[in-house]
Amino acid sequence: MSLVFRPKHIFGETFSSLRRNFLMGFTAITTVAITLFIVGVFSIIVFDIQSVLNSIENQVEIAVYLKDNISDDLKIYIEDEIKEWPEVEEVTFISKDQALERFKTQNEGSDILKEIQGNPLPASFEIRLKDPQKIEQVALRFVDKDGGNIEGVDEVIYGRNYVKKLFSITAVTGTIALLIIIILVLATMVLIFNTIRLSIYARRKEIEVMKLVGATNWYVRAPFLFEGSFEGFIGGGIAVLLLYFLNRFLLIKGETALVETMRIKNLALLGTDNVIIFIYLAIIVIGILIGLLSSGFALRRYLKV
Amino acid sequence: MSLVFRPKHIFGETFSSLRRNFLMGFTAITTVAITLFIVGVFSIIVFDIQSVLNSIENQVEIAVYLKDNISDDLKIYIEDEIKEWPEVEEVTFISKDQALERFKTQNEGSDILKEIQGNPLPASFEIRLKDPQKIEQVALRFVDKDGGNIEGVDEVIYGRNYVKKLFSITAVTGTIALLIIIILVLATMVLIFNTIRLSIYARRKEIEVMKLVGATNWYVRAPFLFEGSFEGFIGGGIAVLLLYFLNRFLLIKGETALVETMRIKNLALLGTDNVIIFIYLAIIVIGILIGLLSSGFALRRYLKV
Amino acid sequence: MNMIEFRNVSKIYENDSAALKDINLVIKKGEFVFMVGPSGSGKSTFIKLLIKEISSTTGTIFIAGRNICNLKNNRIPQLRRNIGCIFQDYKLLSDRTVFENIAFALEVIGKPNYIIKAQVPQVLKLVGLYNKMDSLPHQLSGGEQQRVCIARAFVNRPPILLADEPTGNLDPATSEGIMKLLSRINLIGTTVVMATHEKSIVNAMRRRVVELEDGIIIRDQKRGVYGS
Amino acid sequence: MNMIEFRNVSKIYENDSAALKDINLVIKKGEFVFMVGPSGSGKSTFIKLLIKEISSTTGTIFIAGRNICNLKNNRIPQLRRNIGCIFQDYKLLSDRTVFENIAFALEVIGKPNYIIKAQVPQVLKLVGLYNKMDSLPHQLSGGEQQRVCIARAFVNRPPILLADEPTGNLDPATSEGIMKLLSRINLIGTTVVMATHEKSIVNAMRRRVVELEDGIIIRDQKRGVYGS
Ligand SMILES: Nc1ncnc2c1ncn2[C@@H]1O[C@H](COP(=O)(O)OP(=O)(O)OP(=O)(O)O)[C@@H](O)[C@H]1O
Ligand SMILES: Nc1ncnc2c1ncn2[C@@H]1O[C@H](COP(=O)(O)OP(=O)(O)OP(=O)(O)O)[C@@H](O)[C@H]1O
Ligand SMILES: [Mg+2]
Ligand SMILES: [Mg+2]
Repeated sequence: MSLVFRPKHIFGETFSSLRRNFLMGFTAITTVAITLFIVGVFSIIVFDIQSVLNSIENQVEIAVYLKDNISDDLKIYIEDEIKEWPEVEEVTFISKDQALERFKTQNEGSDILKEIQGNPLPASFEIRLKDPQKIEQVALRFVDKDGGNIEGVDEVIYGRNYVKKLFSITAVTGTIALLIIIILVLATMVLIFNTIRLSIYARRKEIEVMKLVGATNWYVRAPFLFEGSFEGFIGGGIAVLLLYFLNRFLLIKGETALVETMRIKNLALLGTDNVIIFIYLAIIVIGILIGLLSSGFALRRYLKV
Repeated sequence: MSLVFRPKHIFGETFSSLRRNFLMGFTAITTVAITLFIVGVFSIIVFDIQSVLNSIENQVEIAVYLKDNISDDLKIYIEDEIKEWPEVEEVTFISKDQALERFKTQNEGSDILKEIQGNPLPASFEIRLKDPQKIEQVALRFVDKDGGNIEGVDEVIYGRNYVKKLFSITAVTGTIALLIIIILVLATMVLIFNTIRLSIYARRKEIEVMKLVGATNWYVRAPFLFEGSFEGFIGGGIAVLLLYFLNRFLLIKGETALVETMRIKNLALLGTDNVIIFIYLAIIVIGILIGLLSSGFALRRYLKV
Repeated sequence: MNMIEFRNVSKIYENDSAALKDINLVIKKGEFVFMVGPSGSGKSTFIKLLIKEISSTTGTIFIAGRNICNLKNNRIPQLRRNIGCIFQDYKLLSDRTVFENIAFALEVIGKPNYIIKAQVPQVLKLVGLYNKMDSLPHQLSGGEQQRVCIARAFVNRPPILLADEPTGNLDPATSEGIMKLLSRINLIGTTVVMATHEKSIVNAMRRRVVELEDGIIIRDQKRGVYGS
Repeated sequence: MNMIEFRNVSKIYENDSAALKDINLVIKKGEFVFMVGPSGSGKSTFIKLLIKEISSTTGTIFIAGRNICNLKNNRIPQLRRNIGCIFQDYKLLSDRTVFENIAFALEVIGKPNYIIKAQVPQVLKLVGLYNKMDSLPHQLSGGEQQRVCIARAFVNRPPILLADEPTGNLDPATSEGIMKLLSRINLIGTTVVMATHEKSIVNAMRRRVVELEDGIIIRDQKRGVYGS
């Protein structure tokens, strides 16, 4: 035990061992690199799919169209009322003029614009909720006891069925994605463990001899553990590099398309949250940990000499 | 060479070798099973995403709204004209009554229905194209020389910008998905090759001894090749089983949601094309081939004794 | 007839150590030759060249009149099947039982099962390991492993038998038994080359002795003893 | 002082073969003992028990007065560092050079680098392998490998030296050198137990001889010869 920490021993052994057992070190490193690369790619994709779905969810709004003849007092009263509801994230008033303006931009160049005379569009409140799941509950507040709309409100639109289905899709894909990531990480661990175990198996005789010559378990183990973590680190580093290039030359194009067409913000690469940095770090940390633990576990049975 | 085919030798060797080298057989099989399982899951997901995108693409239609005062002759003339265009897959006439009917179903229970008096909705042709990419080209045929619509047509709607962006998304995701599948398959091959190579490395001394005792290359190789394919077969079989259960208890729920919400047909599991059977078969065939080739390659350097 | 012939054979290993230097030697069919010499003098190298475990650096080697230096790779197994070899480090298949190890040498040359089932126990009795038939090599003592290797080498009655220190781990009584066996095998016409350190054996047999030192033949005597 | 004591020790391997049966034996500090007996009689088993490579089935073994049968796992390395062992199958680390193999035995007990650098070449000269320092085990002849194993066993001057057929692959001259070395080591107080088949060596040395047969001690003679 007193000899556990002999840095020269540990580092020296690791590098000369990597040199001597090139094939096995190489194999372990490529296995770590490949599996973690796949986990990384998958995480980015899952994260982006979830972002797209969330952003669609969040775009779900309640539009409250007002009657043209609504009084200013009533309008302000309704607006204040809405603002006080705790479920509401944001409420925006769109005047008749703004509505026309927006319609014109959206239909720019279309023939329909020629036919619009005056301003047929109503003013409206657009309400975004903190939790889109409460949408029905909130929308129903604009309905009075008789089943009609409350005073001053012409129509309330929020697409009930569409919303329900959307939620069921995001729930299902969310579960599937999470499960698949878990399966992938477990699979990665098994694959790396398999490789490291085989490479230790190929060296079982050497371990036996070391023990017979009087080495303590820790003396034998330390270089293997360090070698395992080192392989994990290098493998993880390679995975990060591969991922970086894949991102740079491929995935970022996909995300750019998403941003342009659907105005989705919170993406893995283009988002402001640095999710990708977190993924990079996680890959390296996981690599080191799996390398370390795999070596430790795989060694156990050969140390019993 | 004359001793290559000795079935008893090959089969006997394989099974006693799997028994003796349990650890290595086990490792190879789990590696094959896990990697091919991941490839399988990914193929199903990619296939379904492509299906969703294709189906969205195909739902892109041109709606040609007719003036209320259009004569029957003119209507029939336009309809015949459209039907003759080679790009057109299908054209459906929606009369004013049908349009109202459809609007009512879509907005069932909504207050808006109460306020509809008479039938404000126009009759229309809905045109689906064989190749959705030609949509703009076709839509422009309803525009006359002066830039207005041709006689009898009130408005032509097909969301030009939306369509363009949609195509750019499907193109990008298509490329990404294909590349990822290729990367995955290559990665799988490397991982399986790594494992089999390590397990053969651990047995290099045995191979050397066999050769020194007078065994031909083929005599040594045959059981290893058979063992490799056998491990690939069993691993592939396990991957198919895992995939089957994953499909049955998880993915099929996702697909059911897709079918219900978006009416998407051509899915991996629920489609009529038996894509999933093809995936199952491919996994097993790939498993056997990779097992066979990996053993063959890994053996080469140890046979040079 | 010349069974084995070395013409100006040298072997220099990768790290520039010259194990054999310009060896010229003829061994006739049916001869019994002892190779003696200090540790590291090149005895094992001599034997390894004969089964083409390694290739000579220069010179040519003939076995039964045939140059084995330009043998195609796919002809090597044929060569090895005609030479029984007792390896200094035994070279047993560690994942097979004693029976399977010996059977392997017969399977390789395509002997049918019934012959294998008859011959293996017989040869095991000869080396005194009949009751260890189902043991794995690591379950055997050093001498027992050596005897398995001996049994494997002559189970298929090869015309040439190479023995690299076949008695290094055997007690005098067992050694004597093995030497009697080798003499009997030699009597029926098998050419035997045996590398050994055991003075008493060489002296008792009075056969041809070739002495190596530093890769050079320093003595070649018809009816020699260990140490001139 | 009793250095090694066996009390009613039996060893029965997993496959029910009894290698040692009810052995009682005392070896005093500074003694030199030959273990002789036919192949498979239990000599190596005796030695493996002492370094706890295997455990006895029944009975107790004392080394320097200490019962090693109930030694905790983490105390075993300590035991092995005090016993130099020449293994019958050498047990060299195949991916290290000769120098590194011997250095390893010193590193394990925490010897500083400058001592290692001084002692290893010295011991290599003793066994005549100074110029093979950088070779890997597979680049050595059988006898050279055996000498590396011998060098490793006594490089750290252990109080007990176990030698399992240390001269099995050595020519008479080299053997004699090794035996002189062992005698010298013995003279400075090291207890030596040596399993051997070599009649001439045992007869020349005239030390205590313990003869095993089928796992039973059939002779224990103060100044014995090989074969009573
Ligand atoms: N693979 C190799 N690479 C480099 N040198 C080698 C190799 N094999 C053997 N040698 C060297 O060649 C010389 C002769 O070796 P060889 O094995 O032929 O000796 P030997 O006569 O069989 O000795 P012993 O009686 O100890 O077995 C030795 O010095 C050895 O170190
Ligand atoms: N691991 C094992 N499992 C089962 N049986 C074994 C094992 N090791 C040794 N034996 C048996 O125990 C007996 C004694 O073996 P041991 O190695 O002690 O003999 P030995 O006296 O050293 O013989 P040799 O001189 O041939 O080396 C032998 O019959 C051997 O087959
Ligand atoms: Mg030799
Ligand atoms: Mg022994």
